[in-house]
Amino acid sequence: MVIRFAGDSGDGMQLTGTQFGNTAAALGNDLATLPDFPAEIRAPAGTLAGVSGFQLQFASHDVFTPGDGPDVLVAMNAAALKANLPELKRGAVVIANVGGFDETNLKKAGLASNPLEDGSLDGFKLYTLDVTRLTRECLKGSSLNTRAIDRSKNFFALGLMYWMYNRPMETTLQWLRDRFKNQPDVLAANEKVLQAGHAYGETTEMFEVTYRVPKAQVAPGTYRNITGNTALAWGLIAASKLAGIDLFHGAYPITPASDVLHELSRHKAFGVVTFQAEDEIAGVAAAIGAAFGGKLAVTTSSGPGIALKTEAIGLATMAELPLVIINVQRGGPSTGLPTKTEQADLLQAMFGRNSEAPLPILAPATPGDCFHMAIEAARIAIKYMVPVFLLSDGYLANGAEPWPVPKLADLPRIPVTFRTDPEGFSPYQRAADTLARPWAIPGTPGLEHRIGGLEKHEHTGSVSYDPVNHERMVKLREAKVAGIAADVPDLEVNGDTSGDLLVLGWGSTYGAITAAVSAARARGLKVSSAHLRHLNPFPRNLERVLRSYGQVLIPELNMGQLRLLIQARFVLPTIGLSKVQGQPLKVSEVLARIEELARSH
Amino acid sequence: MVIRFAGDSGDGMQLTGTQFGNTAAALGNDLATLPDFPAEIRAPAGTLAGVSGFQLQFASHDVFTPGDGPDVLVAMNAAALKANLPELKRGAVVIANVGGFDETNLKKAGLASNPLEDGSLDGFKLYTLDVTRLTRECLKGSSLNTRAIDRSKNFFALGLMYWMYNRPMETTLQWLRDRFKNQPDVLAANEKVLQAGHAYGETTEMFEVTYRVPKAQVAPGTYRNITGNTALAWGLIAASKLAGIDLFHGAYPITPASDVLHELSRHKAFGVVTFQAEDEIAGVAAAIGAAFGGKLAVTTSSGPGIALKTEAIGLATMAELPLVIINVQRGGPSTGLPTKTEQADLLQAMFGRNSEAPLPILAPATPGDCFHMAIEAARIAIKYMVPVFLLSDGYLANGAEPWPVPKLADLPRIPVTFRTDPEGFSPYQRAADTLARPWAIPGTPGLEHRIGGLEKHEHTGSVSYDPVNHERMVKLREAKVAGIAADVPDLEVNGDTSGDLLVLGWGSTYGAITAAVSAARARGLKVSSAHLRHLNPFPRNLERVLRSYGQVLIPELNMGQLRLLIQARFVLPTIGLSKVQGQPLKVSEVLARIEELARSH
Amino acid sequence: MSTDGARPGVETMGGVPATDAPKLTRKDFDPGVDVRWCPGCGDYSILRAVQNVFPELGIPRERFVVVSGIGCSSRFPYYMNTFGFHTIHGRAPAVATGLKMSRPDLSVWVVTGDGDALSIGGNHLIHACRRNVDLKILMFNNRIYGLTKGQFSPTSEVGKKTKSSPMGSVDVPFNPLSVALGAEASFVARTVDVSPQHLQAVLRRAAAHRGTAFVEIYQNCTIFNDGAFDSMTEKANRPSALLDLQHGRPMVFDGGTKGLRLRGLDFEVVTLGSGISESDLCVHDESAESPALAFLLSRLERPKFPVPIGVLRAAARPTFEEGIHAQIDRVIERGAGDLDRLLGSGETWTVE
Amino acid sequence: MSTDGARPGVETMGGVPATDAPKLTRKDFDPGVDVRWCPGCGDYSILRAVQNVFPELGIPRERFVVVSGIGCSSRFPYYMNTFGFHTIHGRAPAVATGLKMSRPDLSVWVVTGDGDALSIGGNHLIHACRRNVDLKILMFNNRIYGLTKGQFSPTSEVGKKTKSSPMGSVDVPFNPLSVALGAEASFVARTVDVSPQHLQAVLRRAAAHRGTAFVEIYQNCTIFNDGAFDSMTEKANRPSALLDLQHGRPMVFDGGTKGLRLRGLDFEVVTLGSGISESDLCVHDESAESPALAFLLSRLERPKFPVPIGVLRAAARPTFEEGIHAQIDRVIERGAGDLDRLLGSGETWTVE
Ligand SMILES: Cc1ncc(C[n+]2csc(CCOP(=O)(O)OP(=O)(O)O)c2C)c(N)n1
Ligand SMILES: Cc1ncc(C[n+]2csc(CCOP(=O)(O)OP(=O)(O)O)c2C)c(N)n1
Ligand code: SF4
Ligand code: SF4
Ligand SMILES: [Mg+2]
Ligand SMILES: [Mg+2]
Repeated sequence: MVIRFAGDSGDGMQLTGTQFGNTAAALGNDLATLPDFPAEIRAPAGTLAGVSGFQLQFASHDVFTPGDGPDVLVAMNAAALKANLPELKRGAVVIANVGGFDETNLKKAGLASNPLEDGSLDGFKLYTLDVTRLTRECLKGSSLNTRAIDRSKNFFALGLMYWMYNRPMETTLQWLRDRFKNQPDVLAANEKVLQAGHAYGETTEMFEVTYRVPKAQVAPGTYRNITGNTALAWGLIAASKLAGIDLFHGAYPITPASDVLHELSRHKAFGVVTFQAEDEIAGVAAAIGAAFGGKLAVTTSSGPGIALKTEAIGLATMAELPLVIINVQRGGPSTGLPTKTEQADLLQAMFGRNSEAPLPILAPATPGDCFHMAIEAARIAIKYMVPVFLLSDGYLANGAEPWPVPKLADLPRIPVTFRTDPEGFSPYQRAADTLARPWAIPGTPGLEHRIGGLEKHEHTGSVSYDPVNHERMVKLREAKVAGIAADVPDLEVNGDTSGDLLVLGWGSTYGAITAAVSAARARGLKVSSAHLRHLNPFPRNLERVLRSYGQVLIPELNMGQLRLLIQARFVLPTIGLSKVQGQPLKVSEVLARIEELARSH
Repeated sequence: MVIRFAGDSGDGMQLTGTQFGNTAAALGNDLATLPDFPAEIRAPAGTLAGVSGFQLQFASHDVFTPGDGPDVLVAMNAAALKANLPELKRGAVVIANVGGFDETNLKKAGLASNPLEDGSLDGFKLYTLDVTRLTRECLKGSSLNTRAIDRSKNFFALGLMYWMYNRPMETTLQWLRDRFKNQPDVLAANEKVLQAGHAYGETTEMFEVTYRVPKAQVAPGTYRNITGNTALAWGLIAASKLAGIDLFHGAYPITPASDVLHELSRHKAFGVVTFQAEDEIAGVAAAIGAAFGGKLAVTTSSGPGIALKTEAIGLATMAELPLVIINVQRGGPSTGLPTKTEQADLLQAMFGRNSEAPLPILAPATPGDCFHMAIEAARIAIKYMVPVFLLSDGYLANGAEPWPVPKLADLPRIPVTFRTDPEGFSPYQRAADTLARPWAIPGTPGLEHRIGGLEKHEHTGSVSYDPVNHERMVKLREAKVAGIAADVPDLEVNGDTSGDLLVLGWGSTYGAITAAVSAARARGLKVSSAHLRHLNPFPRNLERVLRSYGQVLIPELNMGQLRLLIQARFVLPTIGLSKVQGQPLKVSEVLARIEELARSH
Repeated sequence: MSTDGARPGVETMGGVPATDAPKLTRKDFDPGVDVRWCPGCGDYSILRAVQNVFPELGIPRERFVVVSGIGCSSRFPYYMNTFGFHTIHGRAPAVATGLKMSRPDLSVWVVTGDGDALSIGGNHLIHACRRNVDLKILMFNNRIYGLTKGQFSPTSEVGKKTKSSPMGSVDVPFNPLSVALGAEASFVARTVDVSPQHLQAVLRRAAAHRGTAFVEIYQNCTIFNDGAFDSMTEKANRPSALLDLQHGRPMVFDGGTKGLRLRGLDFEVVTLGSGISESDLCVHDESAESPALAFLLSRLERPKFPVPIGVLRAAARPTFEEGIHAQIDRVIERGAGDLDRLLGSGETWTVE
Repeated sequence: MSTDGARPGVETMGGVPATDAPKLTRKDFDPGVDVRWCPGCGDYSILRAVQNVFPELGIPRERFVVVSGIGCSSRFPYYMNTFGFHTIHGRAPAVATGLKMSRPDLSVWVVTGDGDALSIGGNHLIHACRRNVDLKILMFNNRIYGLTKGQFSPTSEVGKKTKSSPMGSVDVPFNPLSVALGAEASFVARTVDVSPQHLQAVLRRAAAHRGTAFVEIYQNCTIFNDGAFDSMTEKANRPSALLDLQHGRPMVFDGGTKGLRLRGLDFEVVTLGSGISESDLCVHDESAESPALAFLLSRLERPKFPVPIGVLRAAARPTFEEGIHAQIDRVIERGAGDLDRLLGSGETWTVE
């Protein structure tokens, strides 16, 4: 069941959606959510640019995505309806607030006639009610002014949806009581409106159906909703705990990565040092300084900011210092579509530095996975003394999913050894297994040494212009990164381990791909899927997996970047499915392509 | 015939080599030269770090490289001998200045015993003479002080080599007269020493052989020696003339690209504006501003500086402005080996920007080719309204070759059309053939418009967050670059158009590959070679060429970057030959690999 | 059309040739698109002021270029019916430098925010100032990052609580005018969004200056830093809180009842009357060769002092692009470049 | 070993805890490698001075870190037997900021050139100054790009002929001390390579300061800008060309025969005797809250004035890292973070 709340930026749609999601989750449904808000801070009210939406899918079975198009659309005004109409499933339910469809609203939305009346909604199930007026009436005599009253109309819609889906209102009522404990008027008003919405559903005979979505089969345990950016921040804090060293975060604000900085800066209790630098270069440079000093050093940004960091990342590669670089990818190129999602920085992460500067690349698959991949990135960075790229994106960053809350005790420690023994110390003498050089931090007597960006002698680390040494160092740096493959879990296949088609993905397309493949398998197609969380080096079994299927389809939110790497590496033809619209991948898009391939087979 | 002059940085080896080359060239030999000097400004005299060398190959047939190892080494001191010994061909002639092999010299060179005496040179043909003493004697009574006298000892060596190779001294004498016209003492001294060196060869009976290298079969015309960096600068000036618009050059000094800035700043007579910016970002940003203003805009740098420019290059991609970006590649990663050569920034040029930001990439094959490729880069940038990457490297930059001097009249014009008609103007309306948007420069009445880094509407160019428009624009930008293939000459094959092996190269490895393939063909192997000067898009016939051979070998001064692109694009297995030593490729290295492949075939 | 500045002869506005083309009006500079700032944002009044001043300058519309970086403020070019370039974060002064160097005939305006100009773009700003490129740099100072939703900026006060500084920021802010003066700026001024008359007067002065004109504009961000300047810019506070500098005039404020006197290198606030007259006050000299007075003025802060607005410094100095083009012109006068001559220069040889 | 600054109790040098470990000597700081600067380069004497001063500071050798950018000067760390980081061009202050923020127990020195610090690295420099990170920034000013073989730098004089400015550069140079002062620097000093005593004294003062200490060192580049400072630093010229500032003392030079007097905001050179005594002279106050005096001093140039050397400004201000760690300490005092509590905070639900 996919519901989308849509209204003006000021209409509180994000809040409404979040509340509905929390209630569904608390009842044991599986769910996924997707907020979608305008690029402008305050876009003009009532216009298309100002439309804010929140979509969620919840079900009694595994939910992998927030859903392709809504089954139910709640449209608070004309612009919200217009903006969302193209996405609506045929036959979907539209609940429209007629109070948002007056002359002015229509004009602001650029509509010549009223879609509620002109037949635009033929083929959909339309319910109209005047939420604005109903809310005002409900609060007649309240001490609040009209603006404040109007602001609570989203709770009317929420109450109505709770009725429709047989959800209890306790979670939201409790939230209201916490939130407005110092504003009794507002609390009372919102409670009243919420209940009025519910009652409206119950008493009018307008709606023929209500829905019952039973609990999902989820593993027992404690759950919470978490967004990707929060999960990244918490994962970094966890990694710092697990490694027993403090976290240093150097960053410059940029959408959609800023929230990682915001979240981390709230957690000084964990000894986290956040540094809002003067620019991205200073952010990564400071992190490199902190890494030299023995801290868990992290820098976060998005496309344009990552571009600025590339010279310094090269330094970290040469200095062989542990560093976690997080790119919360957004639409590009250049400033592009700052608030939209995309997966188009993979090749930048691989190759966006001068000369041969390989480094490990990881990508989380879901919002909750961001937590674990942040820890994994830190683990690899420290164990191998290497900068590590972690590629999230705008969809993971702001999307949420129910997430089994892990316990610190269950998470694996990250061993950290600072070199202390001056005997036989040499800054570039490598461990035999990992090829990591020692982490020899300032303050350690007898380990005084110099590092830098010039090529170094293989063992001593002193500057060397020797041709053969240079080639050895280039190969050593490559071998070190390649060797991490032995420390990376094998790629798991969802479905049979051989067949007609493998759908290979990475990053935030996990949900859409998994759901589509499950659906295709249910229809009898010999399709499996696999999802890469380690993009460099690839898991060791990747080639074997790829060669076990007749064809390989690689859906990506770019023009075929993983595809390029796979074809180059394995000299193996693949089929691409590129979507570059600033929007997440849809289940139906993947499914359609799978079926098409099956037919032409 | 390969000669290497080697001595201390202060010994004037660069000058000596250049003079010998000019003389050989003037006599109609084909030749190629390679200077090699220390990274330090003034490395300590007499040490290995201070060795400066100049190698040249000249012959009566086509010369493609400065040669793998010298046939004749002139070593002015112990360090110079030690540094060059590993490169020497078996049986080569060594002419050593014993004056540079005293105790102090040996110690500074880190030699325990004297290689002239300890058997180190068994297997070589050693001639010793005390150039230092001979020079001093020759100038006894001169008004110059000892330091100045010692400084002219390179002319003694040069005179000797002129005798040995039967070269007339007129070119050098003329040069001396020009150079020292205001220092008659120095002129007289140098002339005298040069002639003394020549006489020494003639009168002593030390040398059994002299050599005669007849004229090469070169096309008639006027020739000069030219280095890659000078050729780049002159090519840019020529492009500005051919386009009829002024040149704007924004750059920040960096080895080995600075000389392009230096050369351009000398040519204000052509209306060239050079801007030594505060950093590389300002350099490229200013060039973008100049491109917006209607100038032929260029920025030049090397690896670390290019890394800093990537965000701004993304802006140029989005703004669709003509811009030539020249990367004179050097050894990396990070600061790396600043004075050494490498070809490892190809993938950075391809992918080193956030999101999908394709742009054309060109690479000159020889120093002289830098001139023509600079014009080609400007042509494509202007015709397609696109930033263009041109990849030179340290070897091309400082290496020289005889170059047929072109005439302006023979060079193709570059048509420039500034939009002037406001009727129906829209900044992103594309030409049907090139997909180029109009160049509508400030100052043109009625064309006022805004551009920027946010995604734009397909036609109007105004900001658009529309998902489908975004995908269209991503594809349009890609199609525009891909479409340039139709405007790129087909790849030419050196040798038969099919066979067992194709050796595919790009950039400065041209000489080594061509010479090796010619040699292999002379030995009866079915080998051909082809050299890419357009790396994105590839020439249209590339795939057909590749598939016409049993195997494809791709030698590169990197870990296999072109190889990666070829394999990804054509899903075609290739064989790599990687050399990452900060040194140019050798003919023998390519030949050895060709023969190995032939044997295992 | 020609891309060369028709330098000689024509009357100029700043470094740009003016014309006697038909008079333009405010409407000519309004592209008629939706303006997307928040309701009540101070950027609106600055937009209006610029649209009012441009038509007065005698420069044809097509010779104006507005270049910006990234930020709420940097959306400005979209709302001006001139040539415009919304570049990347912090780089507008560099893009504008290249444009002005190659096109001295254009009137180039840079619009930037406190983060864009002083955080990521600090280096380009100070280099533009020292070079004295003929750019008009309008820095909208709202002491916050607006576009990225409210982090502290390099002009935010110590202790500022934002999403990225929940316990208050520790960073000591820049004084933007001190930064510009320390970087050899030839023109430095300050004005406020809420005073259209003053704003327009300062814009006119910036336009008339030859060289980099750095203008700090206090700008209210209603969403993330509302009221940041109220203590100075609210109508009732202005007389006592702002001191409007006038060249050659004693520094008086609060309706002429108070003034600034110099004691050594320190200013002090004095009340006029009771033995103190205007002749005791410090007299403003915006064109002093030394930036000392301007620097001292830039340090004055509330509540101890009134905050000076108006032109702190306007010193004559050759512009960068003049210097560049003078060299080129000098060489070309001796003979324009001949490509064939260049290619054939030095040692050549001929093979027959 | 612990990575936390042992802040309380211990006597400190600047912000760094000092010890009574065995006395170190100059030799302890010499790594015994070949030094690769050109013969006669001014960098040698600066190296010697630093190697002389470090052992005096009472800081154990392993707590020193020398961080540099790229340039001849930036090779410095290789020649110091301490921890060292030769980073990338212009970014040393940023790398050092991260290091010092996370390791307040270290004594962090930045070595940089005029190009490294003021051209590509200008932004990081000014932000370090305003934040007052406890870094000792030694800028070797040779008014040229040495390593890249002699282009003009942002401190080269107008008209400088170099490979990239064959007709003379057009750029107006920065005054490095003015830049630092305009950027709120709490410590600003100048010294010269050829005067080891003065150099060492200034280094000691920089070491003792808490916060960003910006030190400009005139440094002769024998190859590309030989003699740039001879008019000031040649032995014979020093008395009349340099004014050695002393806190609380009148500004005298030329063997005590001349001095500086303030007239309004302008300095003037006066000859002592004949009615003018030391009491008429300006008295140096390096610790004034206002940077005004230091700024005025930074403007003094040859030939009209002697060039001031010594400490222009040394004002007390909390350091950035103190502020950052005070917040963390304050929170941790109320209870260290509990990860399980964090992960389980807010709304959760349990599936049985
Ligand atoms: C390279 C890069 N880094 C970061 C950002 C994100 N960003 C956009 S605007 C901005 C700051 C805006 O603040 P300010 O310049 O004060 O402008 P305002 O919005 O307040 O007018 C930031 C950090 C970006 N777009 N590009
Ligand atoms: C990103 C980058 N740009 C440019 C360079 C080239 N480069 C190295 S040092 C330098 C300037 C050196 O001048 P300065 O800082 O004054 O140091 P000096 O050599 O004079 O001591 C330049 C331009 C580089 N290494 N990296
Ligand atoms: S966020 Fe602030 S600065 Fe930005 S438009 Fe809104 S009010 Fe203006
Ligand atoms: S080039 Fe100049 S600064 Fe560099 S080492 Fe030589 S003398 Fe010193
Ligand atoms: Mg701001
Ligand atoms: Mg320098």
